[in-house]
Amino acid sequence: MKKIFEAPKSLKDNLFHYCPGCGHSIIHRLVAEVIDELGIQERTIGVPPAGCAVLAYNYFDVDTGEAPHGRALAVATGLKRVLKDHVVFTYQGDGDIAAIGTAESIHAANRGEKVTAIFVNNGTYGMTGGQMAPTTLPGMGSTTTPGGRDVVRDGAPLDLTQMLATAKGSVFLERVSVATPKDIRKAKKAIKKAFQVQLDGLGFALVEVLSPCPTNWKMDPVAAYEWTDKEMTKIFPVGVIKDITGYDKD
Amino acid sequence: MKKIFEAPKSLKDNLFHYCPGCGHSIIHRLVAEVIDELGIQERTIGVPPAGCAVLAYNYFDVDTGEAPHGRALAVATGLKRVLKDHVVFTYQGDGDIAAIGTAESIHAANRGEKVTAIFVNNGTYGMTGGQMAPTTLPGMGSTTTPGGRDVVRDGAPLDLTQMLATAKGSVFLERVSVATPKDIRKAKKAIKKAFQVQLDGLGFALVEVLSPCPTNWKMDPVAAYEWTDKEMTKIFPVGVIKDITGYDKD
Amino acid sequence: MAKGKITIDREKCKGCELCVSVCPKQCIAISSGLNDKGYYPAEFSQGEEGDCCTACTLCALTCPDIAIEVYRG
Amino acid sequence: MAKGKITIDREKCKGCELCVSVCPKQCIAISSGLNDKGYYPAEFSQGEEGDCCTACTLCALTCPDIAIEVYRG
Amino acid sequence: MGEAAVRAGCRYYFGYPITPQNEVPEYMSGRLLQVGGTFVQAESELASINMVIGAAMAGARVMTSSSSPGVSLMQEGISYLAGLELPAVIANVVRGGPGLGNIAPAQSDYFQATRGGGHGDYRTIVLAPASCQELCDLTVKAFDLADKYRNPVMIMGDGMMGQMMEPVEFPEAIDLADLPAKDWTLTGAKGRPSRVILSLLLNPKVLEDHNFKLVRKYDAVTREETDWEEYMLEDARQVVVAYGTAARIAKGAIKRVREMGLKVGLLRPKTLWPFPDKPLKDLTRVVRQLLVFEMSAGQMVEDVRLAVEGQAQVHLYGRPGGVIPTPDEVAHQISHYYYQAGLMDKDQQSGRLGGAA
Amino acid sequence: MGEAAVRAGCRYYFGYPITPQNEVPEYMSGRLLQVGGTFVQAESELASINMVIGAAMAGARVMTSSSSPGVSLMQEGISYLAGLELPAVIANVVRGGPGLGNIAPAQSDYFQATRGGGHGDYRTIVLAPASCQELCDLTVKAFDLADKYRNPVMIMGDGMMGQMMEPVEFPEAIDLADLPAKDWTLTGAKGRPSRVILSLLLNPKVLEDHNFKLVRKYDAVTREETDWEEYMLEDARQVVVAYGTAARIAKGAIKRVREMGLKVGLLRPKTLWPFPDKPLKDLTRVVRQLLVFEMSAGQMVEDVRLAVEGQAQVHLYGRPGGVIPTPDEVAHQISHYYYQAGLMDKDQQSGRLGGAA
Amino acid sequence: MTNKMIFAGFGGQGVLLMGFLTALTAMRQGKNVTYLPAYGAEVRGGTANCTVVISDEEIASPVASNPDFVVVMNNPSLVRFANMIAPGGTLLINSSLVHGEIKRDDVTVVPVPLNELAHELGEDRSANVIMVGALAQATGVLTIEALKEALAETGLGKKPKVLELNRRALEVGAKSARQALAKEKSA
Amino acid sequence: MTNKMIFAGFGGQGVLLMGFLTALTAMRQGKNVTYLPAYGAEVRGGTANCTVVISDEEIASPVASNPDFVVVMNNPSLVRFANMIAPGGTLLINSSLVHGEIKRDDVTVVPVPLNELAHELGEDRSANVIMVGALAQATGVLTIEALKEALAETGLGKKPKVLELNRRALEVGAKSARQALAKEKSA
Ligand SMILES: Cc1ncc(C[n+]2csc(CCOP(=O)(O)OP(=O)(O)O)c2C)c(N)n1
Ligand SMILES: Cc1ncc(C[n+]2csc(CCOP(=O)(O)OP(=O)(O)O)c2C)c(N)n1
Ligand code: SF4
Ligand code: SF4
Ligand code: SF4
Ligand code: SF4
Repeated sequence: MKKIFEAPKSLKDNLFHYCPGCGHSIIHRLVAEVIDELGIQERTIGVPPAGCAVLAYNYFDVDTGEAPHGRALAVATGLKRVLKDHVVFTYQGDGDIAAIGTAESIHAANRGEKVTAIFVNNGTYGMTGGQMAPTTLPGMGSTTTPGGRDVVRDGAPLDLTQMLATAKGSVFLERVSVATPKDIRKAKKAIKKAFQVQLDGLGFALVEVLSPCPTNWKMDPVAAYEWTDKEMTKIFPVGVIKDITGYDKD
Repeated sequence: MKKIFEAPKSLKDNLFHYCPGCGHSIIHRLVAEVIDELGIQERTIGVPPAGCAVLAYNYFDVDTGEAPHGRALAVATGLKRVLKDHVVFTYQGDGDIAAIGTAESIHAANRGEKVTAIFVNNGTYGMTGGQMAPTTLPGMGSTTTPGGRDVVRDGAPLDLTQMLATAKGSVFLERVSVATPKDIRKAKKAIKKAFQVQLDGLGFALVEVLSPCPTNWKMDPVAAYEWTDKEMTKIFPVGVIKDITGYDKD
Repeated sequence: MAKGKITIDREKCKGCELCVSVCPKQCIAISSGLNDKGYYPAEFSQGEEGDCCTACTLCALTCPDIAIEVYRG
Repeated sequence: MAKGKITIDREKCKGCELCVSVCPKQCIAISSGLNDKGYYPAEFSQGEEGDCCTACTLCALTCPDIAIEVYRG
Repeated sequence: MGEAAVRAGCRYYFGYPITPQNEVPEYMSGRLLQVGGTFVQAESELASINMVIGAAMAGARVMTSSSSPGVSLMQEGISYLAGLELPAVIANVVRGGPGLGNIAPAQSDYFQATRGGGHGDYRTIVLAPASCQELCDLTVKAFDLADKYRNPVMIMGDGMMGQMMEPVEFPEAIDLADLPAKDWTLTGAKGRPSRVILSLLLNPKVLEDHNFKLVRKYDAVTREETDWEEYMLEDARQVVVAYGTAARIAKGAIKRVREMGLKVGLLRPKTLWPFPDKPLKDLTRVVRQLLVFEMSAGQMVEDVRLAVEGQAQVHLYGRPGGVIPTPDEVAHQISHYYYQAGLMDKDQQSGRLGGAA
Repeated sequence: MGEAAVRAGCRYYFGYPITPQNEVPEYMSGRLLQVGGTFVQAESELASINMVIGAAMAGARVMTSSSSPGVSLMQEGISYLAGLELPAVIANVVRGGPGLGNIAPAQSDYFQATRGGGHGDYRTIVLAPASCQELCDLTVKAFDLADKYRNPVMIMGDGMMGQMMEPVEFPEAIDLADLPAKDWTLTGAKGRPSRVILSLLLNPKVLEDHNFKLVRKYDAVTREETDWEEYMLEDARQVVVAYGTAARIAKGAIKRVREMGLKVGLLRPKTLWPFPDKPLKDLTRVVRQLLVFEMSAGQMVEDVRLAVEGQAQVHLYGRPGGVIPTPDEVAHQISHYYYQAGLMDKDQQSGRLGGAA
Repeated sequence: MTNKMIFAGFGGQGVLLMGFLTALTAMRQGKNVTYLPAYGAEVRGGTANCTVVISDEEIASPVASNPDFVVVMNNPSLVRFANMIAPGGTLLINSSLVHGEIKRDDVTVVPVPLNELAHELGEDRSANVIMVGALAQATGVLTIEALKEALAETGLGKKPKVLELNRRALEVGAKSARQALAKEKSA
Repeated sequence: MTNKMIFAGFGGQGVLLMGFLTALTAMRQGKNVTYLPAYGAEVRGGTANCTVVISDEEIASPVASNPDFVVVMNNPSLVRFANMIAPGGTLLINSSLVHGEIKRDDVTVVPVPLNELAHELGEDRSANVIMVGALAQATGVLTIEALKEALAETGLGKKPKVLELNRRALEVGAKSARQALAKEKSA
C-alpha cells in the first residue's frame, strides 16, 4: 500500500505541546505543507508570536526569530527589508495581531510589506489562560468578562482583517477555518496563495484562520469544532475579504 | 452696529502660536464655538496631543490634561470612565492618532468609548518639521521622503477614519475640511454633532478635519487652502463616513 | 449707508491673506507696514463708495487668528 | 480487500476524538487504555468486514497531532 | 492584592493579561463590577498605563498590574505620571528576563523600578512585600502614598507571591468619602478657572524648577517613608540584605545557620526606593560583612554598596533567570563567607561549631 | 552621525520623528537611498525598535535614533535585543524630562541607559561623545562593538550635539565585505540545520545560565572597552567628572579656574557603561574631592560614589530640565568647593589667589 | 512542625484542586500555609503540579526541594518527583495508573487505587478528593472533618449532592490509606 | 581668540541661514566652530535665533550667554538680546525694521538698512546675506572671499545667477558696515 498522507518535511518530528484538539497544530501542518509544496523551506524565515504558538520554532523546520508580543509584523518588516529574496511569514494569535499589535499590523499592511501573516483567531488569549480577546464573541465566556462578553461593557469583537482591507498595501486577505475537513482544504489553499503573493512580490497577504481552543472555551474538542463552524462564522464569516492579486480564480 | 462675529467664550484671550494661515486655529475656534453653544464649558475636559496643538491648553478655556504622543484616546478613556457625566474630547494630529496612536484610536472606537475625537489631518508632522505623516499624499514632499512620497517605497496614505468605520463602537464619523468658508460651516456642524453623540451617550464619535499647514507644505496660505480643497479631497473625500446615530438628517 | 463693517486686530493678524482671498467685495488688503510680531497685517476699508462690507462674515469665518470681528446694522 | 488503511501513532495521539467524529465509515474508536502521556488514544480497526477504510484521508486531515498516516492500494 | 486595592478605595483597574499576574485582572473584572467600579481590559500595557493617567487626572484611585515585559512598555507612561505628578499604583509581578524570558519568579527589574526605566529625572516609590499579608497591607499603603505625594507607586512582587496562598487579614474597607479632597483634578471648570495638567515645560528654567520641586518631594519621601524589617540583628556579625521572596528564603537560611551557631541577621528593605541607606550605614559600625541575596544578577547590591560607602565587605549571591534557591543553598553561601572572613573565630564558643563547615 | 553610520556599513535605518534628532532620519532618508540601503519611517518608536530586531536577526548593521520619550517606548525592545544577543545601535538625543518635558539638551536619561530601563538583567554599552568629531568616531565604534559583543549599543547625545556644526573628518567608508561573517543570523536554512533566535527560556536553570553567560560577556566588555579622557589631572587637587556636553562646559570652566591658580582637572567618561570605576578609584589616592557635574538632578553621581567607595568627597552640581549652565557657573561651583575644603591652603603660592574667591 | 507536600499528575486530574483543598483546610485549621501551583506554557500537554507547605511558624520558602509528602497521580510524575522525597517521607501513589518501580527504601509508599475506588463511589472524577482523604490520613495534620467543611469553599461542594459525594470520597481515601499504612507497617 | 555671535529675528528672515553661512565659512577657514540653532515648538510665531562660536581652540560651550556680536533683525530680538552683549561687543541691527532705543554705551552699534539695500540690489530676500557681509566686516574674522566661496555649499549659491547676486550682497553689506563703523568712530 502506498502512503498517501504523512507529516510534511518542513515540520520537525516533535510532539506538539498544544492541548488535545487545538487548532494551532492543524494550522502548523498546513503552513508546513505549503512550504514543502512551494519548495521554499531553505529560504523561509518564520516569526512566531507570544501566545500559545510561542514555541512554534520547535515545530517549523525553518529559521525562526522570536518577536515580542504583538510586534511580529515589525520584526518581519526588518527581516524582509534585509532579505528581499527570502520568504518571511508571521504566525500570530488574535491578541498578538489585533490587540497589542494593532498598529504594527495595520501599518505593515499599509506599507505593503511583502510578507505573509498567518492570523490564528481562536477568540481567546490561550496562552495566558482564557482572558477576553479582541475577537471573543458576544456572550462568550472568558476569565475577564464575568457573565460573558457584554458588548456594551466590553466592546464588540474587532474584525481586523476587514480593517486591513482598507489599507492600500494589502493585496490578499482571506478568512478560513479549520472546523471541518473541507475547511481545512480551503485553508491550505488560502495559505498557499498568501505565500505565492509574497513570492510574486505583490504586497501584504494575510490569512485569518478560525481555530478552536477547546481548553479555554471549556468544550470538548468535537464540540469546539462544531462551535467554530456554527457560531464563530456568524461573526467572522469565512471567505475572501480582499483580493487584488489578479490571479485567475481557481 | 451689532457685533455678529466674535471670539467664542471657551477660548482664552491668548494669541495663537500657530503659523500664519494654519488650520489648527480655525478648528480650535470651531470646537470652542460648539462648546459654547452646547453650554458644556464647565464640564468639558480636553486632551491635547503631542503635535503642533500641544499648547492647546493655552487656548481652550476648559480643563485639559496632556497625553503622551498618540495616547490621547487612552487617556480620554481613563478620564471618561471616571467622569461619566462629563464631556471628554481629544484633539489630535494625523501622526498622533493614525501612526503612533493607531492601536489606541482603533480600540477606543471599537469599545465605543463615549468620547469625541477631533482628528486634524494636515498630511504632515507639523511640530517636528514636516516629516511624512500616515496621511501624506502620494508625490507630496516631506523631509523624510526624498522626491516626495513614493507609494511603492513609502506606502500609501492611510485612511484611519474609514478603518474606524469597521469598528463596531463607532457611531458617527465624518470628514470635513476648513478650506473654504462653506467647508468651515460644515465642519462646525459635524463637530457639534460629534459632541451631541457623546452627550447622548451613543458611543464613539470622530470628526476628521482636513487642515492646511502652509509652513510644511511650503505654500503660501491661500495656495495651501486651495490645495486642501482641490488635492487633499481627492484622496480624502469629505462627507459622512459612518452615521448610526439615528438623528434626523439635517 | 454701509450694511456692515469689520475690525481687524492689527496685532493678532499674521498677514496670511486668507481674508483677502475670501472677501467677495474685496474690502480687505494687506497693509504695507509691519506689526510688532513682524507680519504685514490685513486692513479693512469700506472702499470708494464707503459701503463695501455686507457683513457676510466670510472673512471672520476664515481668519485663523480670530483677528476679525464683524458688525452689522 | 480493503481500499485503504490508517495507522495511528498511539503516543502522538491526544485522544481528542476528532478523527472519530469525521470518519465517514466509523472505523476509528477511542481505546480504553491510557498512553504514556495520560491520554486515551484513538484506535483504528477495519471493522467486521475487514475493509472499513476507504483512504478518504479525512481523519488525517483533521488530526491536530499528525498521529495518523493513510495508506491506499 | 485585588481585594486590598478595592478596600483601599480603588475603583478603576486598567490592565492587559500577562503571566504570572493574570489573577489580578481576572479578580478585578468581577470584583469591581460588584462595587460599581470599572474594569477595562486594555488593548496593551501602553494603553493601560495611559488609561491610568486619564483616571488619575480625574482624581480616582486607580491601578494597573503587569509583569516585566509589560512594565517595560509602560515606561513612557510612568515617566509622564511622575512628571504630571499623578497618583497611581502599578504592580509588577516580576518574571525572568531579559526579553521574553520565562514566567518564573525573579527580581531582575529592580533597576527599572528604582532608577526609573523611563526618561528624565524622576522616582517611583517602590514597595516590596514579602508575604501575602504584607502584599495586602502594602497595597493599601501604596494608594495612600500615591495620593499623599502625588506620585506613582510601584509594588514589586514576583510570581511566587502572586501564586501563593497564605492566610490574610483584610483591612477595613475605607469610605471613599473619607479621603482628603484633591484640589488639582480635572473635573470641569465649574465655579473655578480652568485647570491644566501638563509636563510640557518648554522653558528650561521652568522645567528645572519643576525638577527641583520633584527632588524636594523625593527628599521628603526619603525622610518619611523609608521602611525596612530587622531580623536577628542584635548580635549579628554578618547581615544578609534581601527583599521579597528572597528575604523569606534568607530567613529560612538564617534559622538554619543560627542553629549552627553563626551570628547572622537580616535587613529586609520594605521600600526599595527610598532605600534604607541609613540603617545599613549604621550597621557597619559593628558589622563588617554583608551578603546581598537577590534573585537577579546583582542589582540591589549597588544600593547596598552606595549605602555602606566602603565601610563593610559586600558580597553578592545573585540568582537570575527565575531560579529560586533553597534556604539550604543560601545557608551555604552565608556560612561560606562567614568562615572565609574568619568570623567564627570571633565567636566565643567556637568549639560548638566544629565540623559544621 | 548619519554619515558616520553609513560609512560604518549601516544600510538600514528605522525611526520615528522626534525633536531634537530629526536631522538623523531626514539625512538617512536621502543618504541610504543613494547607497542602496533602506530607510523606513516607522509608525512609532515601538515599531522602529522591533524592525531593528528583525534587521539585526538578518545580520544587517542597523540603527535607530530617537529622543527621551521615544527611547522609553523602546525599552521592551532593547531588553529583547539584549536577551536575543542582537547587535544594533540606538542613538538617544536626550531632552528635558520627565514626561513631555522640553526639547532642550539634557542628560537625565543616564539611569535608563546605564541601568537598563527595560526588564531583566542586561546591559547596553553606552557611548557618550563630547564633540561632533567624537560623535562621528564613536558612531563607527558603536557598530563595531555591537557586532563584536552581539549587544545593543547606545549613543547618548543631547540636543546640543545634535544641533552643533563643528568641523569633522569622516572615516573611510568600510567595505561591507570586509566585516567578519556572522554565523548566527537568520538567512534561511540552506545547507545547514534551521536556526532559531529566542529569548524564551522556560526552564529557570537554562535562563540562569543564559544570564550568567551575559554576565561574563559584560565582564569582558568592562575589561576591554571602558574608555575615558583625562584632562589636566597631573597636579589636580579637585577633579570634575562630567560627560558629553557637560564635559565641554566643564573644560571651559577648568581653564578659567586654572587661570586663577586652582588645580582642577577633569575625568570624562566616554563609556558610561562600562563606567570608568578604576581610574576614578585610583585617583582617590591623591585626590580627595570630586565634583560631578551633570545636566540632570544627579544620576551619574551614583556611579562616581560607587567607584570611589567613600575614599573621596563627592559633590554634585546637577542642572536638570534642559538648563545649560555656562562655564562661569561651573567655575563658580568648582571654586566654591575648592575653597570650602581649604584646598588652596595646600597650594604652594596661595598668595597668587588672593581675592579670587 | 513543617510539612511540605507536592501534588503531581496530568493537567486534567484535578491536581491543583487537591493542593488548593489541602492548603485551604490547613489555613482554616489556623496553620501558616503556602500554596504554589506550577503553571504556564509548559503545562500544555505536560504534567501539572503544585506545592503546599503547612507549618506552625512563618514559612521561609513555598518551594519544596525535599518534600515530606509526594502525591503522584501518573507515571511521568513518579519519575520526576520520587527521588526528591525527604528520607523518611511518604509517597502516595494512584496505584490504578502508576506502575513504575519505586527504588527507594527510605520512604513510606501508600498506594491508593483511585480509579477503582472512584468508580465504586459512582463518580470517576472524585479520584482527586479520595487522594486528599488518603493524604490527610497519612500526614495526620489535617482532620477529615476540617476537610469536609472546607469542601464547600471550593468548586467541590457547591451543590449538595456533589458535596455529599466528596465527603464520602474523603472517607474512602482515608480508609484506603489506613489499610495501606497498616500493611506497610506489618510488611 | 574666541568670537561668540548670536543671530536673531523672525522665522522668515533667513536667520538660521545667516548663522550657518558664517559657521561654514569659519570652518573652511580652519577655525573651530560651533553652530547652534534654537528651534522647536516655541518657534511658531515667535523669534528664531542661532548662536555661532568661532575659535582657535576647542570650544567649551556652544552657548553664548555673553556674545561678542549680536545680529538683530527685528524689534523683539532687540529687546531680548541687546542686554546680553559682552561689554565692548558689537550690535548689528537691521535699521530698516529695528527702531527701539539702545540703552547701552559700552557696545558698538552698526546699523545696516537691510531692506533698502536689498531693494536696491533687486532682491528683497538677500537681506540676510547683506547682513553677513556686514558682520564679516565688523568682526574681521571672516574674509569676504571665503564667504563667497562658501556660498556655493549652501542653498544661497546653487544657481549661478543667485550666486552672483549673493556675492554682491556680501560686498554691499561689508561696505555698509565700513561706513557705519567709520561714522561710529568719528562720533
Ligand atoms: C508585552 C507583553 N504583554 C503580555 C504578554 C503576555 N501574553 C503572552 S501571549 C498573550 C496573548 C495570547 O493570546 P493570542 O495572541 O490570542 O494567542 P493564543 O495564545 O490564543 O494562541 C499575552 C497577553 C507578553 N508576553 N508580553
Ligand atoms: C513618543 C514620542 N515620539 C515622538 C514625539 C515627537 N512628536 C511630537 S508631535 C509629533 C507628530 C506631529 O504630527 P501630527 O500628529 O500630525 O500633528 P501636527 O503637528 O501636524 O499638528 C511627533 C512625532 C513625541 N513627542 N513623543
Ligand atoms: S490553550 Fe487553546 S490555543 Fe492554546 S494550546 Fe490549548 S487549545 Fe490551543
Ligand atoms: S507647522 Fe503647520 S500645523 Fe503646525 S502651526 Fe505651522 S502651519 Fe500649523
Ligand atoms: S485672515 Fe486673519 S490673520 Fe489672515 S490676513 Fe486676514 S485678518 Fe490677518
Ligand atoms: S484526531 Fe489525532 S489526536 Fe485526535 S484522537 Fe484522532 S488520532 Fe488522536
